[in-house]
Amino acid sequence: QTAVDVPFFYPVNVGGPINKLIDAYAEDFGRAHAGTQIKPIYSGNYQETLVKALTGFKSGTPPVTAVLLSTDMFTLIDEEAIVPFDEFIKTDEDRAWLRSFYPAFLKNSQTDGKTWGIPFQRSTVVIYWNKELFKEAGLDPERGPANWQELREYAQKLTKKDANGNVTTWGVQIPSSGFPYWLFQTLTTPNDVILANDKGTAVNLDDPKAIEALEYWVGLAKDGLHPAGVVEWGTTPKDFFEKKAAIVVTTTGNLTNIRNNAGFEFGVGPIPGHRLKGGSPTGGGNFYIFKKTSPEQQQAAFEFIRWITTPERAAQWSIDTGYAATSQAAYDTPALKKYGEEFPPALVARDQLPISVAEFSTFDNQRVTKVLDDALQAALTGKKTPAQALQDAQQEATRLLRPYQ
Amino acid sequence: MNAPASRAAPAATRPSRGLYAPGRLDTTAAWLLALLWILPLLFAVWTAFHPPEYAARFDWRAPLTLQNFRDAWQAAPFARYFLNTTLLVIMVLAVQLVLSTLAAYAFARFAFPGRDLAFALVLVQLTVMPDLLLVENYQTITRLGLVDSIFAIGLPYFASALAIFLLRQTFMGVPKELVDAARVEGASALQILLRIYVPLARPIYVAFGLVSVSYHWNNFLWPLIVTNSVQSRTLTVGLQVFSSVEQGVDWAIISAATLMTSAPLLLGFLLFQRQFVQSFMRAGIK
Amino acid sequence: MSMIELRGISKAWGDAVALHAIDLRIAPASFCVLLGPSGCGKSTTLRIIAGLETATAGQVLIGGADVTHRPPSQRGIAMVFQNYALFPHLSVAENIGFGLAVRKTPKAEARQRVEEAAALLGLSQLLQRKPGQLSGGQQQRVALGRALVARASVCLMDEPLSNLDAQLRQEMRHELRELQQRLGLTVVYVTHDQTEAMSMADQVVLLSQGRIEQNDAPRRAYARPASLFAARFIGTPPMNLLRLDAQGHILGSAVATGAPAGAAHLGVRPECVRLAPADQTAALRARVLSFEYLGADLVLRCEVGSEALTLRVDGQQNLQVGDELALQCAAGDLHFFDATGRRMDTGATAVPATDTGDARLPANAALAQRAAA
Amino acid sequence: MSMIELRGISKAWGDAVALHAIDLRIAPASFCVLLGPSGCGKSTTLRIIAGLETATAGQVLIGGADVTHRPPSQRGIAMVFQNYALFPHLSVAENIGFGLAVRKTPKAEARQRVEEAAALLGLSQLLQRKPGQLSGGQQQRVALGRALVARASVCLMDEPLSNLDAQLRQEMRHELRELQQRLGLTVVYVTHDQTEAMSMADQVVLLSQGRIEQNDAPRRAYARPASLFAARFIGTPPMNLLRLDAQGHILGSAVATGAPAGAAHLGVRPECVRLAPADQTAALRARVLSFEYLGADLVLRCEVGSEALTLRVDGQQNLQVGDELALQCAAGDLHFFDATGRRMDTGATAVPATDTGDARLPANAALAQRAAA
Amino acid sequence: MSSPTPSSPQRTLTAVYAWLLLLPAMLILLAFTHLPTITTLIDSFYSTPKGRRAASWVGLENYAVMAADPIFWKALFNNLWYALASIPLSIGLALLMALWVNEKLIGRGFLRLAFFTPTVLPMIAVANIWLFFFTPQYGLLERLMLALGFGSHNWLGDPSTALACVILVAVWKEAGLFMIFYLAALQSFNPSLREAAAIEGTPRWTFFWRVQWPLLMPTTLFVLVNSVINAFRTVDHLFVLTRGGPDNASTLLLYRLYEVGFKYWDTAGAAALTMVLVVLLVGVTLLQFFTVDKKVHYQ
Ligand SMILES: Nc1ncnc2c1ncn2[C@@H]1O[C@H](COP(=O)(O)OP(=O)(O)OP(=O)(O)O)[C@@H](O)[C@H]1O
Ligand SMILES: Nc1ncnc2c1ncn2[C@@H]1O[C@H](COP(=O)(O)OP(=O)(O)OP(=O)(O)O)[C@@H](O)[C@H]1O
Ligand SMILES: [Mg+2]
Ligand SMILES: [Mg+2]
Repeated sequence: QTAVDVPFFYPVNVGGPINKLIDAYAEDFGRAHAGTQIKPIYSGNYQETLVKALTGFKSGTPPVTAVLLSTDMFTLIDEEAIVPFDEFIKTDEDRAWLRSFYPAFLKNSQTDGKTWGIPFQRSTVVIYWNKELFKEAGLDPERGPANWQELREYAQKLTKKDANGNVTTWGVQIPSSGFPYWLFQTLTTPNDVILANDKGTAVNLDDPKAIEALEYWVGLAKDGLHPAGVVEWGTTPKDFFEKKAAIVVTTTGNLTNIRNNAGFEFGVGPIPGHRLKGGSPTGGGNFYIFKKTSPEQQQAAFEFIRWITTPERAAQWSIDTGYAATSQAAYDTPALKKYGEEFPPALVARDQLPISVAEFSTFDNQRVTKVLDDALQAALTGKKTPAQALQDAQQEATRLLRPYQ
Repeated sequence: MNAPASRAAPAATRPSRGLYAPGRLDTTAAWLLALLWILPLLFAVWTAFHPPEYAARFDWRAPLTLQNFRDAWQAAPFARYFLNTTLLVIMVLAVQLVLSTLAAYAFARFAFPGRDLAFALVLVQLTVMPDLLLVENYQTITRLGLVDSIFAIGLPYFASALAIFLLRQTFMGVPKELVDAARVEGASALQILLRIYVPLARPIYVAFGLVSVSYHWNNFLWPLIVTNSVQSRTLTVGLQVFSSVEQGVDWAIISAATLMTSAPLLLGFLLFQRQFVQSFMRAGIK
Repeated sequence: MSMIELRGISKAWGDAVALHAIDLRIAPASFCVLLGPSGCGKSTTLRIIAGLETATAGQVLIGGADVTHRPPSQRGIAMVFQNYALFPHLSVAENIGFGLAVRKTPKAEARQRVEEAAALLGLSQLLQRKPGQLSGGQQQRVALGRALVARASVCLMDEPLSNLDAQLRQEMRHELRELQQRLGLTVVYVTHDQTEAMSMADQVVLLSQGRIEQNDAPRRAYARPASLFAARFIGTPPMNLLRLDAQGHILGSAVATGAPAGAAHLGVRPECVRLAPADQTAALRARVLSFEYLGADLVLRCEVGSEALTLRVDGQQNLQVGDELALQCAAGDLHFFDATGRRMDTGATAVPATDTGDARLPANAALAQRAAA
Repeated sequence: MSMIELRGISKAWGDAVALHAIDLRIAPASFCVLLGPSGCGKSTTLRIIAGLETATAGQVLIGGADVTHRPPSQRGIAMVFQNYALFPHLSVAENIGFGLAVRKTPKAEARQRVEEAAALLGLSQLLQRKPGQLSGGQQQRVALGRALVARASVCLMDEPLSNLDAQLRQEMRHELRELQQRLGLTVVYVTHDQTEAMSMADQVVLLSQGRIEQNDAPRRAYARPASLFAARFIGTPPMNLLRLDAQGHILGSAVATGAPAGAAHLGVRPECVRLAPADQTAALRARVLSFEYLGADLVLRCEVGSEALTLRVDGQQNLQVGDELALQCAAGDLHFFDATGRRMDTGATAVPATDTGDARLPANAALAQRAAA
Repeated sequence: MSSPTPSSPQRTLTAVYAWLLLLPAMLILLAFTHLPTITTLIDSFYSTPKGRRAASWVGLENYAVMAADPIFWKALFNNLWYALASIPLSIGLALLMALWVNEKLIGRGFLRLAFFTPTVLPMIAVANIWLFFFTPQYGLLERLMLALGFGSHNWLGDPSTALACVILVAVWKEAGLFMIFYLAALQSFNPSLREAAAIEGTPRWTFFWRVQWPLLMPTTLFVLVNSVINAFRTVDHLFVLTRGGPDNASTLLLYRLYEVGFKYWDTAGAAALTMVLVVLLVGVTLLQFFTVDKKVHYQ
């Protein structure tokens, strides 16, 4: 039997230790499956990994499998770069395995009745708050804001100014650089509006509820409770550590970082609700299997993916990295249960998952996303009113999506 | 450039002090600007040697630590990346110098049909840099079956229009008599190149080397795309590990990593500062 | 047999003709100087001999062999360039040994030959220096060393001294000439400095506009300039050339010169015009216009008729501008040229064709005697 | 009153002393040449006068005013640099007018002054050229023009002719000197070429190792060298310096010289040694070692005792190496120096301190007469 | 150049020899510059191939789409602003630095190092450090502004300042390299020129303006060409600092090209953009050579 090599593009994204974990998995798998060799290739962040994978694909040398953003699904389908998993899912066991993932995560992995990606390193957005500042402001440090109303009130109490009227601590901070659409979804989801259809062919950006959500966000900044302009994603945790922001909205992926570096007690809670009780977009990466590779390789990749997403491994992965586990079964493993008891914030993601939605994603994804991002930034920087911005974006996005309808 | 002809006036070595001597204002302004200029470096040094919580707080009593360097070092196989980068830089520079020398020599010394057209084609690369043609070049590299090798990172840069241009200028400035003298002595065309042109253009080689090394030491996108494995990754690609999207920026580690990766170049410049300046000086890029 | 022979060598760059069918023979172990003003074709001639330029027409023979189509390195020549063309990046030893290294002479032998040449030229102490650290004279000797070490019997030199200052130039003239004689070299030497030509040459080839104007031993060239051009070019201060009127008088004066019919110019060298003893009545009278003190000599510019006359007198003379002088001159020192500038030979001014004559003292004051007051 | 005066000017760079307390006065409208070998401090002195260097000690006075602490631009001087320091990007007119433009002279006036200067220097045709398109001599004149147009009465020149070829150098000497006299400039001129010094200077200041060796009119410097150094430095070919034994005989011979007690060297200029008439029995006998033909002159190197003697004779002499010559020399032409190299004055050799004496013809053959066979 | 005018067979030989010398470099250039450029040009007339949909001839449609795209125009104008601001700034500063470190200033070695350092630091890492500088409230720039009594400002998050910040980083990065070129030129000047000017009483500024500056023209041309190219090439810092935002306020052509090519996978659109960049750069360079070059050569 000839050995099967499975090049595996993996976005190193959370720093060094993770590639050691991945290497270990690859090795373990190789030991258990003689003749198959998983070759992890660390290829920068998500965007760079996609560039590498697609450039490779176009030149005839794609990876066999890769972890790429769940939102890249439509792009990859459009490029005809990936094969659906349905071909490999033959047994009932396989079907049960597929059903075990949280539906919120699968929303970004399935379209047109086919499964194109398998959730792996997934996250959602949560809020973090500084308990010390809560105490100083006379708020209950153990309870985060539950809805928009409370968020605004809390923020008012938490915002501090110096003698000159310069703000020294913002009440709340929602970053808006890089991928503002994702954080925007933390406002639209509780407001009961879904921005894109399942097929990825239509968007709903100018929905009054979406406009309302944006108005709320812009209003926070206008009222001096939230920094003006575009807020940098990369510095948001630091802003939190430096007590420049009392409440920050960011990914569960930041949990470990904040736990290690915050010099104070902090709370983690679900996204505040409005029309609905709450709700957040999911995010993060899925496994994909690429075309232009041999059937043996694809089969081997599939087995690897099945193997690595078993509840035990998913649980350990979640503990090691801070990512959300992808199935209820994983949260039910003793290891993760115990971890959840020791460190309850780790469970916030799980609790929020049932009401979570897919990350905004369409065909011609990046271009449509950029239209939305630009609109959001235009509104946040005061160049357009929220309504105007979103209406323009709706128009432009619709135009872009026309070929896919 | 034409060192032999420079019967430099004795006054050339004499600093005319007192004339337009920089005043106190100049000195102050120059120092202010210089401080401003290395502020990022100073900041990097500060954060690299202190625990992360002091990244934004400047407190003289902050404890010193090497932990950031340790963390940075462990975040990626930097030893290997150093090796790769060094190999890459040396290889690219070496090949660039050889190819550019040959080409510049052909341009400077021979009259042949198509010379001007060929030279114009070379100059095109001055403006149309390989960075613009990433996709096409990646396809070429794939077709050649070279993906994921240090060689592939360097290949598109092996012919440098800048080097050819500079060397051609220098070669044309070499006094004709030197070449005649060598011919009378029986030197062949290749010997003339190696024994006369090349040594005389040394300052240009050094100057170009500086530009090339700092460019390839820091080049990012292309190495990222053509490399897959630790065996061929370069330092900047390794550095990318730290600009995480998921987590915020950890300045302490990034600073440590920045210092670590640019230390060889900085040290090099510090040690050879005088030579560099003098080389450029004699290179007289004008 | 001649060591170097040029047969009908012409050279043109497009329309610009640099050399017009030059014929030249240079004897073995002789010192031949190509002399002439800037742009007359000296360097071109030399470079054609060296093989650095290809002649448009004609043949070059060296040592009897036709080398017209051989590259420079196969002509058995060595060359010293105007600004020495030392390789600035190589040490003195490496410069001298360059040709040996290029020709892959065994290391030990090359070292020995370099050291010999250095010793000969007094450069032994400087072998490790770079040209930039040498004085002009030392550089010159290195260039010479590079030529010598090749052991070529023909050495070509293109204005090798022109970059040196006066004092050094004088020293180097001696050294060069002595070396050439000691080693029995055939030297072809380009210069536009007639002093150099006079003091070093066995044979002076005076070029003008790509043609040979005169080709003679230095003394003969000095004593019998073949043309106005040669007369003007050789000698410092240059020969006085006084225009004559139809009667053979110096223009604007009544001074008769004994000129043959058709003479247009009278030439007389400054050092041949002497102050006549105060009592001599037949002396030529001239007024001092200006003078230049040169230590040993005083160069006077006087006026005779409408012509200027330069003469050289003892440096310790005390004279004022405006002084009236009485001058005299030997008949043998007068030269006449026709309207085309060609020399006219009169029986009286014939000098021996060879230079073996006895010391000749000026006997009669020809000019003064003929002068009609 | 002197135009320029240096009082106890010293200059040291760290430990290296370039000038040792120089005192110097230069008369208005005179041409002063600073002469000396390389590194003796000429340029340093000039640059201190210009204000381009600051003296370590001492005062500089120009036109009677103490300018020691004034910047160059306020000293009322102009300067011509060795390599001309022309601005390569400016035309000739702009180069000449540079200072005027800087000083905001009205355009019309500036133009006029530039044109005047150009006319004076024969540059009118070249005003629009760039320095790179000019010959060396023309560049030199532009540099001069730039100095002249400033109408400074003091003009400093640092080896302005050293980059020119011999012929051009000679022409420029004339031009410079004439211009200086016409405009009544005070010129301080640095050179290491004694011919230049002799031919141009009113006053020659001979420097050696940062000290003034001799400060005299050129004729006096030539006729009465103050030291061995001065004797060696001034004159081409240089003065013969023959060592004397304790008895005053030329070393290795029995030739008596009439030297005063304590004399260590006898100096005699080559042009002062003459061939004695063949019948003169008392002549000094010497053997010809070598000779150099210079057209007008022949320079002979002869042997007397263990000393070499150079002499200059008529160029048309025909002599062979090895010939025995009879020589003679006037007593007034002999110079004696003591063991420290200082000149020794004997009554016999005293010459008038001023140069107003009559033309002096050699009367007696001093050396030959005293020679004991 | 100095070779003798060769006869015909010799001439052929020379040509073969010369082309052999050129060959390796020309092959690389052809393979990685010229052929890709031509392919790009051809691609720009075809639609983007997607999966089964092969590329089809669309003529100038890609260009039309590009021209209709407001972000393209935004990027173009941003880039022009970027060039207009960064080129004079970096050249001016480089010149100033060179003039300073050409003199005997106290601590000249340190000054040279300080000015040169940014050139060798990897942009990808150093951009993060700059991010810290611009961070509102506790970033260094902010502290400075607060210390001086100004209010806090979101430098990178405000469309009116984002581009300026990006320009600042670019200037910081490249001024040091240009300084070296200027320094080299200044040091090769004949010191007598300065003395000659001093004797005329030339004020320092006049000396610079009338003498040094004109003599530096060739260097300036060289630096200018380089900085123009850099103005269209340096985008590394955008990836970290602003990603072209907010709302495209700081996007540049090459960054836009990257977006279109590697985010949208619209290779045809990217090809059209590439051609625009190529034409722009070649045009600007030629223009410079033809206009400035004439004034530059004084010899
Ligand atoms: N490569 C060339 N192309 C065209 N003309 C040339 C070339 N080389 C020399 N000439 C011309 O040929 C003539 C002779 O030049 P050559 O160099 O032999 O003069 P020269 O006697 O050596 O003068 P100089 O004393 O100035 O060196 C000149 O008129 C010169 O302009
Ligand atoms: N800047 C300096 N630093 C140290 N020593 C110097 C400096 N400038 C000149 N000197 C020394 O001062 C002495 C006199 O120098 P100066 O330039 O005046 O000589 P010079 O007579 O002009 O020589 P030359 O004929 O070679 O120009 C020399 O020994 C020289 O080495
Ligand atoms: Mg010549
Ligand atoms: Mg000097």
